Amino acid sequence: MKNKLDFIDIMHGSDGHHRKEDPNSFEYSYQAEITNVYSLTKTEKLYQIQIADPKLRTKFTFKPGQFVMLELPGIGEAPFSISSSPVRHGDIELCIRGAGNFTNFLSRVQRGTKVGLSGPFGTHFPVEKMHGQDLLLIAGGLGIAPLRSPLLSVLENRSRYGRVDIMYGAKNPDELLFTYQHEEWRRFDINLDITVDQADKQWQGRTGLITEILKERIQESTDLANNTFAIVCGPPIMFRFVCDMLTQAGLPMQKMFVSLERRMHCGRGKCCRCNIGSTYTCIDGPVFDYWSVMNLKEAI
Amino acid sequence: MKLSCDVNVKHLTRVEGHGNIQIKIQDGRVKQANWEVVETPRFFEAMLVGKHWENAPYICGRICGICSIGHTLASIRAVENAFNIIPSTQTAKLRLLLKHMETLQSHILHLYFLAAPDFLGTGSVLPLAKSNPEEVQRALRLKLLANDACDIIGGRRLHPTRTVVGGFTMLPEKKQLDQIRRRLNACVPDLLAAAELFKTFTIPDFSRETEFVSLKADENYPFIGGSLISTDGVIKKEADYRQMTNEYCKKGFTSKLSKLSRKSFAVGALARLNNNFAFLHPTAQNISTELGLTPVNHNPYMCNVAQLVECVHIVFDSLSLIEDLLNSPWQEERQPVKAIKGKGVGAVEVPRGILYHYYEFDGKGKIVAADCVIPTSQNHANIHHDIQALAKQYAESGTKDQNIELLAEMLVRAYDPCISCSVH
Amino acid sequence: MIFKVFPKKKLSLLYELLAVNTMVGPTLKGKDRNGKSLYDFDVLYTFDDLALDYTATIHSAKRFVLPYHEKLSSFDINKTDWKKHVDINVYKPLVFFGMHPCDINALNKLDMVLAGNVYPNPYYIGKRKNIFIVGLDCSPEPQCFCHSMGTDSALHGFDMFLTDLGDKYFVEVLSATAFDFLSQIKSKEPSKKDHQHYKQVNALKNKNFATNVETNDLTKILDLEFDAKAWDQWGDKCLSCGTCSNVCPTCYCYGVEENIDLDLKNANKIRSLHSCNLLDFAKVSGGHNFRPEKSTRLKYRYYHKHRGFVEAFEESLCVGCGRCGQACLADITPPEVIASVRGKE
Amino acid sequence: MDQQLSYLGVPLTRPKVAFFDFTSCEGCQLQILNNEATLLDFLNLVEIVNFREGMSEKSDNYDIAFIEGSISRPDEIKRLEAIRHNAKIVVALGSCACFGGVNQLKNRFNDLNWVKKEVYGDFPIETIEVHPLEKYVQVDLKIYGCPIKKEEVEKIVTNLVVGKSITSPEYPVCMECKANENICLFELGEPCLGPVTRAGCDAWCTNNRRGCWGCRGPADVANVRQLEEIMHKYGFSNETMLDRLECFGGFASLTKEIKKTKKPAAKRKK
Ligand SMILES: Cc1cc2nc3c(=O)[nH]c(=O)nc-3n(C[C@H](O)[C@H](O)[C@H](O)COP(=O)(O)OP(=O)(O)OC[C@H]3O[C@@H](n4cnc5c(N)ncnc54)[C@H](O)[C@@H]3O)c2cc1C
Ligand code: SF4
Ligand code: SF4
Ligand code: SF4
Repeated sequence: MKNKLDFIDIMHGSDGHHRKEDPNSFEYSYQAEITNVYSLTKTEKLYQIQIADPKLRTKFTFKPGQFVMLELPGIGEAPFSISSSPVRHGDIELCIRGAGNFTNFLSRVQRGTKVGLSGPFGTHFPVEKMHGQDLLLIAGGLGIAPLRSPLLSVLENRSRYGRVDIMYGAKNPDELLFTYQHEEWRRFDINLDITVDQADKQWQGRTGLITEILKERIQESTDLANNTFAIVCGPPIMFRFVCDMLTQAGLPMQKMFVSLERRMHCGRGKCCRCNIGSTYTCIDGPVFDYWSVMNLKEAI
Repeated sequence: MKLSCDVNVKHLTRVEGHGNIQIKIQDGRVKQANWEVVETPRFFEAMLVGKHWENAPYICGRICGICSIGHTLASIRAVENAFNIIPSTQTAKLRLLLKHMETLQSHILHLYFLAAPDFLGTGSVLPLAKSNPEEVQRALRLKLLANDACDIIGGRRLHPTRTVVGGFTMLPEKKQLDQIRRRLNACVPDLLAAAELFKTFTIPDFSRETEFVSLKADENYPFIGGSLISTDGVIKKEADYRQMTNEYCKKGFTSKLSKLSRKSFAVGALARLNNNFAFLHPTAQNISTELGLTPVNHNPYMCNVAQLVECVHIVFDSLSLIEDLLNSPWQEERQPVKAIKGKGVGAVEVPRGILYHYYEFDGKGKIVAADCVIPTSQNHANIHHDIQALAKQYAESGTKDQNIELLAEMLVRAYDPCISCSVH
Repeated sequence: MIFKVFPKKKLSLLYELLAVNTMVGPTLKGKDRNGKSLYDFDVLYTFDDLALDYTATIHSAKRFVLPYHEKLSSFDINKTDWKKHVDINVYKPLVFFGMHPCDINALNKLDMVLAGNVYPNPYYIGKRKNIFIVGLDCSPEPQCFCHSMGTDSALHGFDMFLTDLGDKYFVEVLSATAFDFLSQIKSKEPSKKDHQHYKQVNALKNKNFATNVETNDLTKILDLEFDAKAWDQWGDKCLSCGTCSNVCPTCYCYGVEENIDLDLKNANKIRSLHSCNLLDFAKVSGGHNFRPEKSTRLKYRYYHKHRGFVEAFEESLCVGCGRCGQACLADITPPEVIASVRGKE
Repeated sequence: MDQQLSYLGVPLTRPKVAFFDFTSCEGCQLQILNNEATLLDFLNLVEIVNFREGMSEKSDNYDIAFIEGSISRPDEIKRLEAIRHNAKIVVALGSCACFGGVNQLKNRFNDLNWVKKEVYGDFPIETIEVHPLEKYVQVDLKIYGCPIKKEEVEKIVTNLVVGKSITSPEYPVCMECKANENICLFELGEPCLGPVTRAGCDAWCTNNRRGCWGCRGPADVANVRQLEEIMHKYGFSNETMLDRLECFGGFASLTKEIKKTKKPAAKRKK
């Protein structure tokens, strides 16, 4: 029958609109495995996730600040910032807080469980653009998860940057993440300041808000306006305070970077759930410079 | 050896609603033998007062979860009778088909899930599911078919959505009806196999002279409307149902009770069959005879068998109803309703017996008074007297007290009582 | 573009030729309480099912390319290992007979997002590529404002497009397949007079638009009026029911739900269209809701359609079909909302 | 059947489940038995230890208590409290348990004696104002509907076993109704509570061209004030709207407000 229309099989036919072999194609994912799980605090765990196929693993590259979608069948799929250094390619670390269905179930699975991984998605912290400049890396709470990737990247390329200050605050000592690495980060050429809002008996370090440390740092600074970049990760009220302080101190808004969070179902600019005003967090973000954030309606 | 025992069953299981059995026998003398109904009353008849007519079928369907379709249809019929609405033949056929499917699913539920475990000596259908999965699959298949048919015709198997005064909000697609027809045809062997299973069960040997009340057959085995009849020779019009039910209250029962020519009477599958045996489909009649059930049978345990026989009848009757429906084009589904001042009664045979709804309306279509008489409430007194007779029979002949407890439970279950419905 | 004409009575022949495929088109669904005909798109079994004189349909054509619920994938689970099966749920081509320009344009807009070069959506593309569209001209209904949105005529996105010239149809032919079908019914080249007639018909249509929306500088005005009182007033009325998005031919936001079978051996993932007017649209785990008020959600719908999309694709995500306003029980219509935000009640 | 349950390698426990009923039609329990196709899988997932409507064995050792029905007599309060004491999770099953259901319609007379007399005459009968479970004990989870949807129950049970959270849709029935491409009943001249009622039933009634009566109670945003306007616009009386709003008790707090301005339910003198 001539009048029967030709069926166009986009998945298998020559009209290969859809590149099946690309794991980032819509609804596809890399097969990956949880190779290790470390408990960091009561609610956060660090997951080492490795892409199963060694070839794809080396091909998987990302920039600090980008995120992946992680999937468990029947449980869910959710976005997470990559927490490890970009040199490790498809063998990544995610620092995840048990907050809902997916994240809570994830905290119960064993090593060796298969997961679906897609990404990397989204914009990144422009660490190359920051070469030669002083850096302020500021994290509050779980904000250290997205910050750890640029942080490690900076440490690995320490000589390319000027002065580096890391400021990290948590509510109390129990909630501090990556404590086992703090000593590593506290190098002669790095200023690491850790503060908690509320100390406990064992706590020897600083107590108080992160903005107090920042105030001291700003006072030491000579030329914030021209020689400094900042990456600020944390809850909106925290980065807003920090960024406003820095702005007042003269740091241009477009030299500060933040990572925003919105509800997401696809990570690929399709589900429309992550829009801020009318900007997609998954494609146009999650990393934005502060100037753009200030110009986005309902961003904070 | 003369029997002494103390049976105290609180909240009888595998029945719908809450009832207790108490039997006390000392040295072969029955001290006490009671059926008690402790269900919480819901006051549907009061709730309706002041409500607009369209609430009646919607709210009254919620009297019972098992026979919500029957209640809805009885309620609709009462409203239609009050407003002088005569349903079209198409509507009448669809309603009967819907009614049939509800009866089928309710009977199967009762036979397999509630009654059969007793005959098999288990506490529930679960062990049967392990030992005889095909039997259970067969029951599930029949139930699923009936339930799916209810969904297709009534919109929902429980608390139907499409049934309204005047007709239906929406009609099924013909191809859906055709599917039901095919599945009904395919289920005939399942039913015959069920009959075989029931042949292996020992029906307790007990009987008591009883008056049986049901709708009276004109041309067909009756389910919706018509006159009322009893084996003691009483015949009444639908509108005079009160002369048939004579409700009264009694201590120990939150439900009302009924009586007619004697101190109690029975309604249900056995009553229908006893009154209208000649109108059953021939295959159903044969099976009935094979299973030792011919009218008038006074063994209440035979109610189980009567239900099975009705299932067979229903399947064949449904097939011919579907045939008719498929052979004529769909007409308008719903007639307009105009409320007038008046009263109406709707009598419908639901799985457990004859059900009456009665409403009185003011000129604006508001309900002034309502009355619902439920089959199980008509049966309660009879159950009570059956238990007394049973206790007496076994007290004298002597049996173990577990036996008598089981026999009493089985007796109550044979009526397939819907207790929550009887206390509405 | 190639133009053809054929006599009206040949339409059923064209339909029959196409009907070896699954046919979809406008059909009569019943009458409303005032006796007005209600139409919707549905599968057609005979030519008589087709209601070509249809006014607007209640729902748009989007479900044929973007179903309300769609299974994205299923999983076989075996302890810590599992297998994922992806099925884009399209197996055969479909003929859509009688689509108005607004709906064709709506598909073109959906193409921009769903078939665009960032992560194209194969579920959509598979269906979209397998629809043969016969477009059909229309006459404006009171609620239509497609003229304002520039979507009253379709330039691409269909196979052939029919314009009613009284006793014949004037056809725009866009695909070779359409050309082949037309040659089977022996269509002719249009004459000068046909051209003339065609232009008249279109001119007449243009005159008949009763509703207009001023789109000049709308993106900027929306930003300027971000805090306008009007949003609260409309928000007060909104039922947060999502009806507007469901009937909208271009709303495509969705949510995903994962389900596990009772036997714990299989699972699946269902995508369901959502609406930005629903309460949980921007809720994240932990309970924070980025848009808890009715007014901010409603505002966002307009922002996405009339500002964000324009910014990204230089045209609005609204085709002016008027369906959302018709379907909204709270009588919230885009022309009124936009006028009030502009400050002209 | 008895082997250890697990999902994705995570060991799960089969919860011990009990079903109880209070003042109700027992239809919601029946819906569980109505799971013909999946009943056996369901039974593999949980261990049913108490189900009076379906089995004789009973035990007071259970994790999850599914409770149907509302509370309408003092002895029910005691029984309910005992169940709460035994159970780790109390699930209110259906509109009666969640809101009082149709049973609460008798409350609208504010006169229990009249109500008793209307049905039982002078025969003594015990009853109190009808209330949902929540009035007396803490309820951990609500499954809405009159009747409940079996698919919903299955999903909830699976989620409970796996440890996923259980949420009902926050949006109203219209969302599901429109996704099913129904013609709006208001257009057809029928009143409907779809715009304010919590979804999750997949528009069960409106799919069948029957207006929604609000059995699942109010959606998280229930714009009842706007509903009033809609009802008036389409020519329906306040009474028609109230009949529906008050039918299952879910809108009790809202109807009270609307009623304040209107006269109370008519009673008949006996
Ligand atoms: C770009 C980005 C990076 C993130 N990085 C991290 C990280 O490094 N570590 C971490 O612990 N968390 C991170 N989150 C938050 C994390 O995605 C949520 O905690 C997670 O989605 C919760 O999923 P759930 O299924 O456990 O919760 P549920 O509440 O059950 O959520 C159900 C679904 O809603 C969506 N959702 C809910 N909350 C969020 C949210 N906050 N963000 C996005 N989608 C959401 C998801 O699709 C999720 O599957 C990030 C979020 C974004 C957007
Ligand atoms: S705008 Fe109208 S249709 Fe849309 S969500 Fe609000 S009330 Fe519903
Ligand atoms: S029929 Fe009811 S639920 Fe459906 S759209 Fe209309 S109002 Fe909403
Ligand atoms: S449509 Fe309304 S009344 Fe019907 S089941 Fe759903 S919530 Fe209940």
